[in-house]
Formats: sequence, C-alpha cells, structure tokens
Amino acid sequence: WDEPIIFELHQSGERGITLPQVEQEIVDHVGDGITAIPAEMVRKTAPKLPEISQNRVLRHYLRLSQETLGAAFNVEIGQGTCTMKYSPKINEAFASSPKMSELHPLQDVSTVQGILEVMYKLDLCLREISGMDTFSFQPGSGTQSLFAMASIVHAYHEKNGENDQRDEIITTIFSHPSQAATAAVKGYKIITLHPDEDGFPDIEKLKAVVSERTAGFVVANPEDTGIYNPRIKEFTKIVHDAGGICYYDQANANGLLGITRAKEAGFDMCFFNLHKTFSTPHACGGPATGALGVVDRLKEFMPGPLVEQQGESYILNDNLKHSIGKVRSFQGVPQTVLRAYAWVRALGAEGLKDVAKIAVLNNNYLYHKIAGIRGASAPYIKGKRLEQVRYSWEQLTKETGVTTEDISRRMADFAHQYWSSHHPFIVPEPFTLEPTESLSKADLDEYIASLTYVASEAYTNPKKVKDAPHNSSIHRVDEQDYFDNPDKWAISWRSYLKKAKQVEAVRS
Amino acid sequence: WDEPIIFELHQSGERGITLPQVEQEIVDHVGDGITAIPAEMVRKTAPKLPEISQNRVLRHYLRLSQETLGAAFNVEIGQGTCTMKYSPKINEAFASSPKMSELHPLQDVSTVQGILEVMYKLDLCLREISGMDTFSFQPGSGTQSLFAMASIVHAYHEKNGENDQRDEIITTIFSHPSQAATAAVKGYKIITLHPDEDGFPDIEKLKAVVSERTAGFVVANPEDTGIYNPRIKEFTKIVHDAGGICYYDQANANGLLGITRAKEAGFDMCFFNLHKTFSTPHACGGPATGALGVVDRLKEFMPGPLVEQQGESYILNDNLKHSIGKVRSFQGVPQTVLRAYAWVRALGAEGLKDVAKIAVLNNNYLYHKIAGIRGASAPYIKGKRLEQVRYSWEQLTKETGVTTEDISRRMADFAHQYWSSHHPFIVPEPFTLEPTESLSKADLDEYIASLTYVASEAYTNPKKVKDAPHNSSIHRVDEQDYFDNPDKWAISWRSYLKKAKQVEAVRS
Amino acid sequence: MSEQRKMVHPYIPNTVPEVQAEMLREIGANTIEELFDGIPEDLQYMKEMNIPAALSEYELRRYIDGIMEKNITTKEYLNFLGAGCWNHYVPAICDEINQRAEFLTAYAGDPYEDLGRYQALFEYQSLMAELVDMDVVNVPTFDWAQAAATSIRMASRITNRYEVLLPKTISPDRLKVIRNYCSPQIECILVDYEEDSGQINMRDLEDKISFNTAAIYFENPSYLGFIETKGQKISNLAKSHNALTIVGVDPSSLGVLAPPSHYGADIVCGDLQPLGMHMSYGGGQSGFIGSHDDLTVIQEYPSRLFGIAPTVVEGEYGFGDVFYDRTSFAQREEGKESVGTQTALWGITAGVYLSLLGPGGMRELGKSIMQRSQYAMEQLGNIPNVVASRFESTNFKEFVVNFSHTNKSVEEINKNLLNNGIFGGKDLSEEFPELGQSSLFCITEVHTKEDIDQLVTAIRKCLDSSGSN
Amino acid sequence: MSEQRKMVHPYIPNTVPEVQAEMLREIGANTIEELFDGIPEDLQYMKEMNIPAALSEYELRRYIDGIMEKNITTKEYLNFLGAGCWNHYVPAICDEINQRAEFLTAYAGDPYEDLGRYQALFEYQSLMAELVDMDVVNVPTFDWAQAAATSIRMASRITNRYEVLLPKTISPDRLKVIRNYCSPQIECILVDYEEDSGQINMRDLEDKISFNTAAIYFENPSYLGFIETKGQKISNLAKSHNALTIVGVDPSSLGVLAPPSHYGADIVCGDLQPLGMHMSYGGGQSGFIGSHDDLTVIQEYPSRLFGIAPTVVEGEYGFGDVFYDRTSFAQREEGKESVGTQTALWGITAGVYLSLLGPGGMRELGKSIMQRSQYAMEQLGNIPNVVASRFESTNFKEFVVNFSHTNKSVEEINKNLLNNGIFGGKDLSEEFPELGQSSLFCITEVHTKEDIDQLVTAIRKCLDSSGSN
Repeated sequence: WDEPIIFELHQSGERGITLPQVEQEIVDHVGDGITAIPAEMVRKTAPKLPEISQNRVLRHYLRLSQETLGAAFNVEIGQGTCTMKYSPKINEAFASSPKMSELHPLQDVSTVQGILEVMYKLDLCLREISGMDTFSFQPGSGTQSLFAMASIVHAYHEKNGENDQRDEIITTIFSHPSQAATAAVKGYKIITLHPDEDGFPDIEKLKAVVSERTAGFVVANPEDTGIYNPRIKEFTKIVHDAGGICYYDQANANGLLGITRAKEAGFDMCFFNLHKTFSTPHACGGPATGALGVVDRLKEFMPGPLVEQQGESYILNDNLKHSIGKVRSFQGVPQTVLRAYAWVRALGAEGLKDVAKIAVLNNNYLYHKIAGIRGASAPYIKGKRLEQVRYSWEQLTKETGVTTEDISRRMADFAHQYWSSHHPFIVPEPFTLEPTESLSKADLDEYIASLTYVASEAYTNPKKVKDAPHNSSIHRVDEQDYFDNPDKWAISWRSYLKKAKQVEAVRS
Repeated sequence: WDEPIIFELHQSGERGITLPQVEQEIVDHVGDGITAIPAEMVRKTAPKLPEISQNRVLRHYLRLSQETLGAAFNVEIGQGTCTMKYSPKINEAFASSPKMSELHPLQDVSTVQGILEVMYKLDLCLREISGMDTFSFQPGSGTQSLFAMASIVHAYHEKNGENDQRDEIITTIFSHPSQAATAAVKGYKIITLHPDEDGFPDIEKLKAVVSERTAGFVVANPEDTGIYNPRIKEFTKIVHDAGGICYYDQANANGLLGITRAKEAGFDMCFFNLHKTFSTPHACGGPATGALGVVDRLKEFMPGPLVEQQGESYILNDNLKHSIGKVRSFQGVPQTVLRAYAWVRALGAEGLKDVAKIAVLNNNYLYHKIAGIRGASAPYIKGKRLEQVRYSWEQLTKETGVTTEDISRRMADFAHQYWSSHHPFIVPEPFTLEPTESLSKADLDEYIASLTYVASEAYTNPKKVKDAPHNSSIHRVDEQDYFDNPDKWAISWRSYLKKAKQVEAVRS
Repeated sequence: MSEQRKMVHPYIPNTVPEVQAEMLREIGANTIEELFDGIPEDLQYMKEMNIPAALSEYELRRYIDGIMEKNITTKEYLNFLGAGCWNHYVPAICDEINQRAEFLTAYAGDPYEDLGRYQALFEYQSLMAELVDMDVVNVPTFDWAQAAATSIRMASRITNRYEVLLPKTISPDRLKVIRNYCSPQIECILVDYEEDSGQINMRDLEDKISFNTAAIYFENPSYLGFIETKGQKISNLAKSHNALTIVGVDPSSLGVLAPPSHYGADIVCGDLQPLGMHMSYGGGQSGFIGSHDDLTVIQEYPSRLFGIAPTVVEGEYGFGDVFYDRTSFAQREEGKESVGTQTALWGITAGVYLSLLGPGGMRELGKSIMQRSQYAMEQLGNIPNVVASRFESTNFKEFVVNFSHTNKSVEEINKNLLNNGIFGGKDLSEEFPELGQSSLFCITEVHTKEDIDQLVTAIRKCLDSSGSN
Repeated sequence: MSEQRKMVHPYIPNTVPEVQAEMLREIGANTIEELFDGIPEDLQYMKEMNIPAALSEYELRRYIDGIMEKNITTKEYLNFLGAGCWNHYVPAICDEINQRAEFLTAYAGDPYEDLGRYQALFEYQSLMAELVDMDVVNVPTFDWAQAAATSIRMASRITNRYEVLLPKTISPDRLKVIRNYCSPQIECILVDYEEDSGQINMRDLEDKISFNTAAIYFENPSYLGFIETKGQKISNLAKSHNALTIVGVDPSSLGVLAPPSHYGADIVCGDLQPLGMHMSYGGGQSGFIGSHDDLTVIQEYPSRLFGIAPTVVEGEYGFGDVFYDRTSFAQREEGKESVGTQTALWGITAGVYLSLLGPGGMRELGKSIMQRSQYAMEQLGNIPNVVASRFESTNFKEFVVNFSHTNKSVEEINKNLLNNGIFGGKDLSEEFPELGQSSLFCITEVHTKEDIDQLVTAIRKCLDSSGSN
C-alpha cells in the first residue's frame, strides 16, 4: 500500500461516526450545555482533526495493519530478548469478553470476584515458578517493575535508616538498560560490571565494588548472551552479606520455567514480563504487565493494593505498612493477567517445563547452525547457552564492509525481523536471536536459510545488502538529518508541514 | 507471501488443538466407545490430513487472508453488479455476539424472541421499501431466492391446474444468468429477450412471445447495463393479462431505495440480496440471504415457517396451505438478517434514500469520466444510468489488441478489482463498474486514474498490459491446460499429486 | 463552529453538500433528482417510508443488544438439541480467520486479487477430499439438504432417470428441501426401515428399486442417529441396477467411521456446520458434495470447482475454475442447474478446523462423541420406563429416547427441562408418530459427564413428580 | 491408529519426540537435559510445580468463562463511577483495529518491517497534537499518573529545581504514583482549594511558589470534576518565577474546552482511556505528554518520539526515532529516566478514535457530556437534602454530590444502589473527609435521560426509606 498520512484523507464535511442525540427533554432543562463554560475556558478554534468517512478510516488502518509484521505472521526469531512467542487466540477471546472489558476498576469487590480470583490464582502459580511469596500485577511493564523494585529497595533502607549511606546499585552490562535507568531515577549511583572473557559476570569485580554503600544488586540471568551465571548464589550472598537487596530481572524467564527458581538463587525479588515468557501479545509495545514477586520480608513495601483470599472471597488489601505507594493506576492491566493465567492453565506444570526445554533446544539448534555461517560468530564461551544468543558479524563486516544494520534491512526483504542489541555494542556488529518454543524445526531452518543467503550475498554482492530494503513497504529512510536535527525533525504532521514550508522558503 | 499448500506444512506428530479428555468415570462405564462400531463401519486408515501446530495453522491462514483483496481494503468499484459497499463493523459485533451465534434453530420459540423480533421487524422495513406484503429470509442467496420464486410460480399454476399448459418463463439477456438457470431447474422452457438498440428491453419482443404458455416473467430493472426500463408497468401488465406471474430480481436495488418500488411497477414478488443492497459482507461468497417478498395472494405458497407477531410475542407459522416446502434448512442465515436490520436502522428512511441518491450520483460521475478515456465506451442510450454501467473496450481492443481480460490482470497490479461481465459477452470486451454510495469522490478519482493509466499504457506499451500481473501475489496462471483438460486438472491436492506424478512418469 | 445543517452520514461520504455540488457540476446536472429521469414519474415513490430515523452507533448498539438480550443461548442453558445443527466446540482460530476483514469482505475477484481466497478454498476442497477419501470436493453449497438434492439431480442427469429412493428415517426438514428441488422432474420414493434397528429395510428397497432408479440416497449416521451398516449391500444393489449410490454423512464422524467411498458410494454429501461453525440459529449450515475423479460425475456439478495450476513463474501455484463451461455462469439455462453465492466462508472455516484437528483430532473427536453419547444412553436408559436408545443399532452423537411408557409426553418433559435451564431433545412425536413419545438427543464432545448427569437427574425428577406440571 | 504416548502440545511444535531426536543429533547432544548443564545442580529445581495439568481449549474456555461469569459488568448494571477511568462508548472500529493480529502481535521492529506501526503511532502523535494544539506529543506512556510524574521530572531537569506544587483536589491514587516517581529527589507540595468553588486558592499558591519551584501542576477538569478557570493567571505566576506550567487534562473535554496551551501550559499530560479504550478494570489507561517544539523540553522526554522523514524514493515517507540519544535505550542510566514497553496499542486506538470523531465529533462529545451531566446535577439537586454539585464551578463529566444532610452515608446509599443494579458514584468520604458524605458521579455521552432518571429515582427511594437498609 502507498497509504497517505491520515490528514491527507481529510474531506471537509465528512463524518466517521455520529454520537447519540441529546434528548429534547434534557435540552429543555439545561440548554446547549456549553454556554455554561466560563468564557476564558471555551475552545475558540476547533482542533484541526481530519474529517473522514467511516469506511475510509477503516481502510486506512486496515492497510497500516497489513504493513506491520506481527509475530503471528513471521518466523519470529529476530527480536532477541523479547521472547516473541505464540499468543494463543483463545486468550484474546477472554481478554475482549465484556466480562473483562466492561469492568470499572472501582466497582464494589463483590462484583469483581471473577477477575480477582484470576489475579490471585496466577499469583499462586508464579509463586510456584519463582519461589517468591507474593506477587503484584500492578507494574505495567518490565521497566516499571524494575522501577518498583528500585523503589522497594529505597523504602527498605529508608525503614532501616540506611538510605543516606546506601546510594549505589550494582548491575551488569549485558542486562537490560532499564535496570540501570530505573535505579538512577530512584537516585542511585549505578555501578556496571563487565563480564569476564568467557562472558560470565565477574565475581572478583563484584567483590571489588560491594560495600556498605551498596543498596542493591540487580541482574538478569541468563543475560542477553544467553549464558547462565553458575555462581549466582555466591553473587547474591556477597551482596546480602554487605546488606544489599538482590533483585532479579526475569522479564525473559523462558528457558527457566520449572528448571530453576529465583528463590534458590538467593533473590529477594524478581519479576516476569507476562508479555514475554507468559505469552500475552506485545501489542506494538504495551499495554503489558511486569509481574512483581517478593519474599515475605519485603511484602510490606509492595505497591498496593494486593489481591488476597479471605474465606470464600477475594479482597483488596491496601494496608501495607511501608508501601512505596503505587506505580500504576488502579490494578495494572488485568486483561493481561487473565491471558497469562489462561496460558499457564493450558500448559500445566509439565507443559511449562516443556516450554523451557524446547526453547533451549531450539536455541541450541539455531546456535549450532549459525556457527556454520561464514562471517558469523557467537562471542564468549562455547556452548552453555539457554534461550537466546548474542551473535556477531565482526568477521563479515571486516571482510565485506556490510554491517549488522545493513543485514537488518536486507532481512526485511525476506519478511524477517532482526535485531542487533542495546547500546553500547559490547559485542561488535551484534545480532540477537531468540527462537522460543513456539517455532518448529522447519521454521528455524527457514530463518537460517535466509540468514545464510544474506551473509553469502554480503560476500558476493555487498551493494545489494547495503542498499536494502528492495522489497519492503518502503525504501531506505533518510535518517541522519531528519531525526537528529531540530530544524528538520517533525514529531507531528503539523510540525512537518511547518518545517517543510520553511525548507521550501529557504530553497526558493 | 510465498505460502505453501497446507499439506506441505505437515510434520508428523504435531497437533493444532487438543480435545477435552473423556472423564475416567465415563470410560469405566462404556470403555473406548469405538469398539461398539460394527466392523464393516470402522474407519481402517486415518484420513491423510496434515498435522500442524496451532501457531503455524494460524500463520498460514493469516497470510492467506492478507493475500485476499477484500472490499474493506480497496476502492471497491470493479465488481460491478455485486454492490460491494461498506459493511459496517458494528454489525459484525452483533453477528458474532453469543446472543446470536449460540442459538440452536430448534430452541423453544420463547427462548428466541430476540432474533424473531429482528426478523419480523426487518420484514416490516422491506415491505415499506418494496410494497410487498410478506418477506421470508429463508433463501440463502439471490440464486436460491430466484429458485424459490420459480417454485412459487410452479405451485401457483399447479393449484390452478395450469401447470401442464404454462411451461415457459420469460427473461432478458442483461439479467443475471440465475434467473434463467433456476427457472430451468424447475422444468421451465426459457425465453430470453434481447434489448432494443438503445439497450431497453423490447416490448414488441415481449408481446411476440407472451401466450397461454407463459408461466412467468422474471427480470432485473435496472439490468446490468444500469438502464431502467421505463415501460416496466406495461411489461408486467402484458404478462398478467396473459395469466403469468411477474417476479423481480432486486438482488441489487441500490439505486432504488425509497425511489421506486416493486409493487407499483406491477410485480407479484421480488427479492433483495442482503449482502448487496443491505450491506452484509460478501464473505468470499456466502453465507448470505436473498430476502423474498410476495404480495398477499402468493403468501400461501411461501417456504415455511414465517415469522409472525402474535400479541406480545413472535411465533413461527408453518401453516401455509400451498407452501412449496422449503429451500434451505431451518430459518436461513439469521445473523445476516440481524446485520441488515442494524444497517437499516443506522440509516433510517432518509438515509436509505440517500444511499440510492449517492449511489446514482457516484455512478453518473464515473460514467461521465470514463466516457473521456481513450478506447472506452458505454454502449446503448446516452445517460439514463442508475447505479452501474456496463462499458466496453471494443475500440481499444481493435486499436491495440489489448483485451478486457488483459486489463483485468493489469488492474490487479494497482490493487483494484475489475470484472468483465457474465457470458455471453453481448457487449464486446465488456467491463462492469458499480461505485456504491460508500465511496467518496476521491476514491472514484483514484479508480479513474488507474483505469486511465492502464488504457493509455495499452496504447503505448501493450505488452506490459498483456503480460500482467507484474506486481501481484502471483503471476499469470497457465489456464488452458489445467482447468479444461481432465487429465491435468486437479480439484484437490491428492489429485494434483497423482496427476503430477503421472505427468512426470510420462516425461521420464 | 456552527452546528451542521443536515447530518452527513458516516456510511455515505458524498452526503457532503459541497462535494455533491462539485460532482453534479462535472456531470453537467443541476440536481441529483435529474439523474433519476429514467424512472417515469408515476413510478417514483413520493411517500416517506415508515422506517424510524437514523440511530447513532451507540444508540444502535443499545437498541440491538436490548432486543437480542431476550434470547436465551446454549451457553446459558444446557443444550441437547441436534437434528441437523450440532453443538460442537468452535476453536478460537476458526473465528479469528473467518472474522478477518479480508475474507469477510472479499467476493468474486480473480486469483490475482484474491489469491488467498482461492488457495483457502482449494485447500478446503483438498482437506475434505481426504476426510471422505475421494478426489473431488466442490466449493461449499448451501447446506446438507440442498447438497443432497443437487447430488440426486446430478445422478438423474447422469443416468437419465427420474426416481430416487430415500430412507423413511430422513429428516423431514431436509426432505422438504429435497422434494422441492426435485420437483417436478424427479420422484422421491421413501423406503421403509426395520422397526427394531431403524436400518433400511432391504426387502422394501429391493422391491422399490428398478431401472427407473437414478440413485439410492441414504445417510450415515442417519437422522435418528444410528449407524447404517449395510452400505456395501446397498451400493451393490444400486450398481446392479446401474443406479448411483449417494450417501449423506456427518463429517464429525469420519475420524472413526468408514467414509462412504469405502462402501461403494459414488457421491457423498453432507453438512460442514460441525467443523467449526457456530450454530447461529441455523446460520452455520453449509453443504458439501464429493465424488471420484470421474468425468461423468464432474461434468454434472453445478458448483464451482477450484483447481490448481502452475503460473508462468517456475514453482509458483495459481488457482482457477475447473471446467467453467458446466456452470450457469457460463451457460445460463444450459448450464448445470444454477450457481451463485453459497457459503464459501464456512468452507474456509472448515478447512481451518480440519487443519487444526488433523487425523488425531478427528479420531479423538469421534471417539469422545461415541463415549459420551453411550454414557448418556446408558444413564437415560437406567431411568424407569425410559427406553434409550429406541433402536438397537450403534449410534453416533444422536439417539432416540422413548418416553411412551412414562406418564408424560415429550412436550411436557421438555417444558419441565426448559424450566430447569435445559433444552431437551427434539420432539419426534409429530414427525414420526410411529415412534410414540420419542425424542432425539444429541451428545457431542462439549457435554461433560456433569452435564449429562444434570440432564438425567432433571428427567428423573420430572418423571417422579407425576402429578405436577 | 494407536493412541499417542505423550501428548504433543499444540503450542509447542517440537514436543514431537522424533523431531527432538533429530535436532539433538544435529547439535551433538544426547538429551535436552544436557543443554542445561550451565545451571549448577543445586540450583536445578527437582520438585514438581503445584500447577494443575494442562487443559484443552474447550476445557479452558469453560473454566475461564466460569470464573469470569462471577463478575458483574457495567453493561449489566448502570455505572456512574469515573474517578480516573471513564465509561465512554467505544466505536466498533477501535476494537477491530486493535484486535488485528498484526498490531496485536507486533513489537519493536524497524520501519522496514513495521511501517504500519510507525505510521499509526506517528499519526496518533499528530492527531493528539491537534487536540492539545501543540507541536509535540510522545508515544503513549503508562497512564495519566505516570505521565504527570514524568512531566514533573522533566520540569525539574529543565529548571534544575526540586519542588512541585500540586492542587489538593488531585486524585489520591494519582498522587501516590506521582509521589513515588518523584521520591526521593522532588518534593510534592499541595496547594489549598477554595472551599466554595474547589478552584486553586491563588493566595496559597502565591505563598508556596518560590524560585525553588520547578513547576505548578494542575488539572482541567479537576479530579472532582470542575473546570479550573484561572489557568492563565496560574501560568503567568509560574512564568514570573521561571517555573513551568504543567496541566493534566481529560482529552474528551477538548472539543469544547480550551486546551492548556491556550492558557500558558508548557507541558500537557493526561489519559487516553476516554478515546476508545474499554475500561477493562483499569487496563485501558494510557498516558500522553505534549509540549511545544522546544528543544529544551524535547531533550528531556524519556519516551520515544516518532518522526517523519523522506526515503530514498521521491515522495515516499518513512519514520523513525527522533533524538534517540536522549533515551535509556541508548544511554542506560545516562538517558532521561527510563523507557520500555508502555501502552502503544492504546495510542493507535486513540488515533483511530480521533480520526473517526473529527472536530465535529469531539465537539458533540463534549457538548453532550456537558448537557447530560448538567441535567443529572439538576435532577439530583432536586432531591431534598442532597447537594449537587458541592462546588459552585462549572463541571465537566464529573461532579461531587453531597449527602451529609441526609440521614444516610454514601456507603449505605451505594449499597442500596448496588442492590438496585446501579454502581453509584465514588465514595469520597475517606479521601476528602472535609467534604463530609460526598460522592463523585460521572456522566458521559453513554448515559441516556432514562438512565439518569433511574439513578435519581433509586436515590430518592433509598433516602425515603429512612429506617430500612
């Protein structure tokens, strides 16, 4: 499709939808309603929204939807760390049912026993999976869950009167940037550990930085490399011994379900992204849930209210003595909790463990195959990968000049997603692949074939790769100037029109 | 997408869905259930259906959906006679609601008062629109409605003892082929009238064929040319005077709502395709409804049961003295009746009339513009077109060799539908366009621009048009051999595999 | 910001007055009314139609929801009705696919625009072909009844004969459709059933078959739920008279029951509704017809038959209409019967269903239905004076329960069940008076043991409270 | 046709044993367990998780439906709750678009894979920009509360100051979020309201503002529903102290109320939920932040900001991240706050909503809400001893009703209403004890006259029956 910007569809006078007429009796009582508005608060010029008929609005957005490569449409391996798995359709039926969608968050609890039961029961399941003692579903994503955990760390030391002293949080470079960023929002100084030459977090480096200033330690395990830190218990012990809190980024726990738990590794808190491991759809980036679990001694710091069982019914407990308050309005995103609970029940204990096993099998198969592609490598220790791997095109780039960004654009021609890594690029010319349990061997072979083809093309016809995409919805975007130059960037259509006019004015 | 045939996705052992386990207590009572099957009736070899995981099945069909150019996605003008209008989304919510979808057709009438009320009330609306006295929604399409009408004609003359005598039904060449075909199914000899030079049905020809053998007269008005027969009252009178029944193909009544009615034109019966004029989605070709209306004296011949009001409630009346029986199981396709009723209520009397007015305005605008395209013409009288027009590329084909089929394939490159006409091609190199009220002027201009471009290309670069499509999901199909040669045609994948093997065997 | 004069309707963009004016100017007309000058004045309708004024979307939603709220659904009540429309589980993916805007709003484009529609329907044909174990299946027709009628008409054209034999146990609703489709050319002759088993009475069949017989039509399972076991004998008899054998079949049985092609059927037909269609008050019915790859039969199909073909690009598949010249689209009254819009979307859906279940799922489905319905028969049969099943044959999914020896009519029992939130079986007392107070119950994979026990308990209670009601 | 040994799960294709074996062979491993050898044995969990066995899809459907059936929805009961989550009509097309499998399952691809996602979100930004009449709007954040908190943090970074002034009438739920997001760096100082009008007490504001003030934050309409009219005065005051003005706004009001940019706001924020999101027990909340095209402000956004740019092909548009180096994605703890998954799908939906309504629809929406809520206030105010509205200001959508002079508490009244199928207003007696027995009612375009009359009648009855309960 060559679909215009929605403002270009404007036809003065058209309507997309009409609203109910106000009853004549109401008009007789109160008039037009708007003359009551104080003069200074009346809107004097109508918002310049476009006027478009219903059919055309629908066509526009349907076409845009078709230009979006959702996980349901491709062999979704390329967005590593994101755990792009199958989101079962049946769960969408639950989420969009009026029994879910038409609930107001402040209804009397007697009228929302169903959704509270679901939240409570998923809590129980996650306790089994993690070993934690209570979960909250309030955080709206992994990042917000990390922020909530940093807040809990803060509240904990505040209660103990150690807040002034403890102002450092330790993390690792292969963990998600939000770990560092959210702790910084909470005022912490960040200490970032780099791995040893095998890619393991370096315990000596940890020992060197831990002190009475340590408020907490946050880490993913496995990290983005897919490598599990086998000495994690020692890490958490060192931090605990120094008086810090250990919290665990399990946004992606897809290789671990039923295999190993946060509790036994010594963590005080962890969170799961329901939109990763627990299959709820990513929705272009939310709404989502970062389910936050803590051990008993941290429960009183949790954001409230918590769902609890009381006799036959479920209640909202907002009496948490040292609660951090809240991180999100109401009870988070319950329709996602519902989806995740349905997913857990569709799999059962055995199925959940199969998820981890097959995710790891798929990843190791892929890892094995990619090792055979000319120009590709997987830095750090051989083997020992769980659910994902961060690879490198270092050799290919040296030999052909083709970069990981070029390959990314070229993979789009084959309808594949492909992601490099967060910044900074510790691994040179990185790419991160994560085949979840949802993909079959045939799917993996298809992705491998495309990657092999593109890598080989980089050697034989590098220009083709560098000029990509050739076959996608659009061609290469002129990035430099338009996204980093304040005189040219345009964050809205109105801004674009103004700046385009200025550019024209200068030219003429 | 380059999506394989579903059988090619087979991976032995995979499952798309599981069914509920039978409870152990039931097994204890009855065993495995299937040993009860008499030996001669046991299936001995499993059906060779493919085994595919759920994610892959979904991906397959989602991809196929994207390769289908629904009316919601394009400037839908090209499927003339089909009245491809906007199917409002809200009506889909009604149709898929459990209050509609989870009803069994044999439930006690006290438990289906809602859907019966809808059927009754749409009946009332259609009476207003047509002037008929009762409607049945049993026929599952226009063709089935025509068949029902032919059956009623038959039952009517049977009751009057004239069945042996009256064995001819008269129709016109620009009416839908189903008019002739369904009457033939009912055993009638078909007399087909050709138009006069202006494209009007020829009253002299009618007079010449009407006789005591005339059982009925069936016609569309306007016909596929978009030309309304102004002498229709004379036509029906001639047939009535000869003792025949007049029935009206109003499958497409989109230019007539609130403008003119079947009753005043002298018809005894008519039908409306709810999936055309009344906006219910075409669904790749059904399920659908051909709503059948008759005047009082024909009510007793209707297929039963009819929905009627009795006091405060609605009943099913199956006591129709000379009923033809049935044409479709149960009560037809009620979810479509529900959609159509919602559409009527969303428009009201005035909105319905606007539908006709704007459909005719849009068509005349298009007609005017196409007259200006080199090589195109609209045979027969100038002007007087209602909701559609059958055009001709006769001149263009003579001058360039490019045919209407070539243009059809080339229009696919621009994501446009395009239809020639039914057979035989009375109008040479025909194409039939029908812009409904759903399209804006901008939409029409877009379609016109594409058509103008292709026509001009036919003059400048005919090979490009003849080799089309270039830019569609697939390239030109090798038709000749594979669809008309019994040795090579394959109506199923298994048949294809067998025949492909034979072909290979012959070759080797 | 003044209020608009006349409401522009969201569904009709060009109700904008300025746009209309511009278009009229282009056309060279002064008013829209002028464009209707082809319609004589005395035919122009001058009154206002008595249809209420337009509703906004929200008003419409409340209005329609309000009406439909009056229905009580089979999700609210326990349902044991079948009789041609069956309560099966519909996988969520079936709904997802048939609600996709693309499939929902497509119609009749060529494979260059509608490749997905062609492929999905070709795949449907191919999947059904495996299920019935034959090489040819058509694009879906209206429903079982019409598919059966068309099969009979095909047989009549093939044999040039004008009689068809059908079992007396056929669904009366279905028979009405068949009779109308066959009239006036083809005579429908009913064949007796054996009183104990319900099976076709072979002696009566032999009496009635002749060299005027175009076909014998029978069903498996029958309308009354039992499995007809003499299929091979019947088809042999037909063959010996050069008549065709047509079998109507419930496809949900074909994971465990032999398909009709295995006992001599020439044509098979039936309903797709069990394969992923909601009941929708009968709106989920969809017919299919299948046969061998035999030109004599293929040339008599009125329906479209999609075929597969290569394109000009190596390795690419295309699709199209096989032997289009058969159809009334091509030949008008000279074509085979008539063709038009039927139920294509349900064909696509049935394809999705079969792809999801696969051979293992279809077997489990059949097995589960057998087990659950046998359990229900056993439990109902344990109620004093209740006979289940009325026939001695093996049943699939449905069975006849006889209440003649209780002091209650089926009507009374069903009324009582309704008050207890249960839709009881279909009352057969009018359609089959010879069966007395009998009722046709339907048990599928959706009925749990608990559901069945609830039914049994309710009937027990109803029969115990003899005096009441 | 033997039964399968172990169930292959439909969600996990490679549970097929033969495939696993083949893959292991390729890898060179003997068992899957071997692949976990990176996890020390003492960390391997050897117990069985206490989670029930897998359910098939049909079992799951019945099980989940059974639980959710226990909820009573706002379609079943009449709802007058608002307080941060509002009962508006959701056009069917909003649901259609946000349920499209493409948008539902996309995440974070580049514009070459996800062009539609980028364009839809850029359009959302652009549509919201028109509504608030400013040039910059971000990709949606979590909710109003967090958007407000982030706006405040942005102001603090811009001014290098660490105090923010907020009105005492703010939602306590929202304030909790803001406080936690601001702690420990930024102090939240509450400003009194005028007792009669609810408006910000200018004297108190003047007392509390200083050159430590990063920003004044207020809301329009306020949490308690009235329109704050002194916007320009407040922003002037802020400007005179080189502080920023931040206004939280309900976008459904902006068809009739002046947007904050018209009375001096530097940053505007609020919730998108009214623009096409179902309430979903709070799951429909979604935050937005807008500002002028001012580099000082733009560089402080933590969120992604999508921009438009040409591609190498003339006339083609592409999209991408503006000034990506601001973000924590690029800079970890050196970036501005943090960014991650938030509520993009609701942004797309709000874009659909605004495209459907257009300027005319937004005006009608606002007008209809004003009319209906004024009618409701009038009718409730006519009940003896009931005061509606508690404040003298003009209200939008919500208003405080005071029951202190009746003999019933809000709790009692709400319990009574619940028994009559009505969710009454939000009880304010704990959050705002100074308002006595007060309740916050919400009236939108969905409430018909009949609905309002039903509420009024129910309250009248409840208050009449003094003794009962």
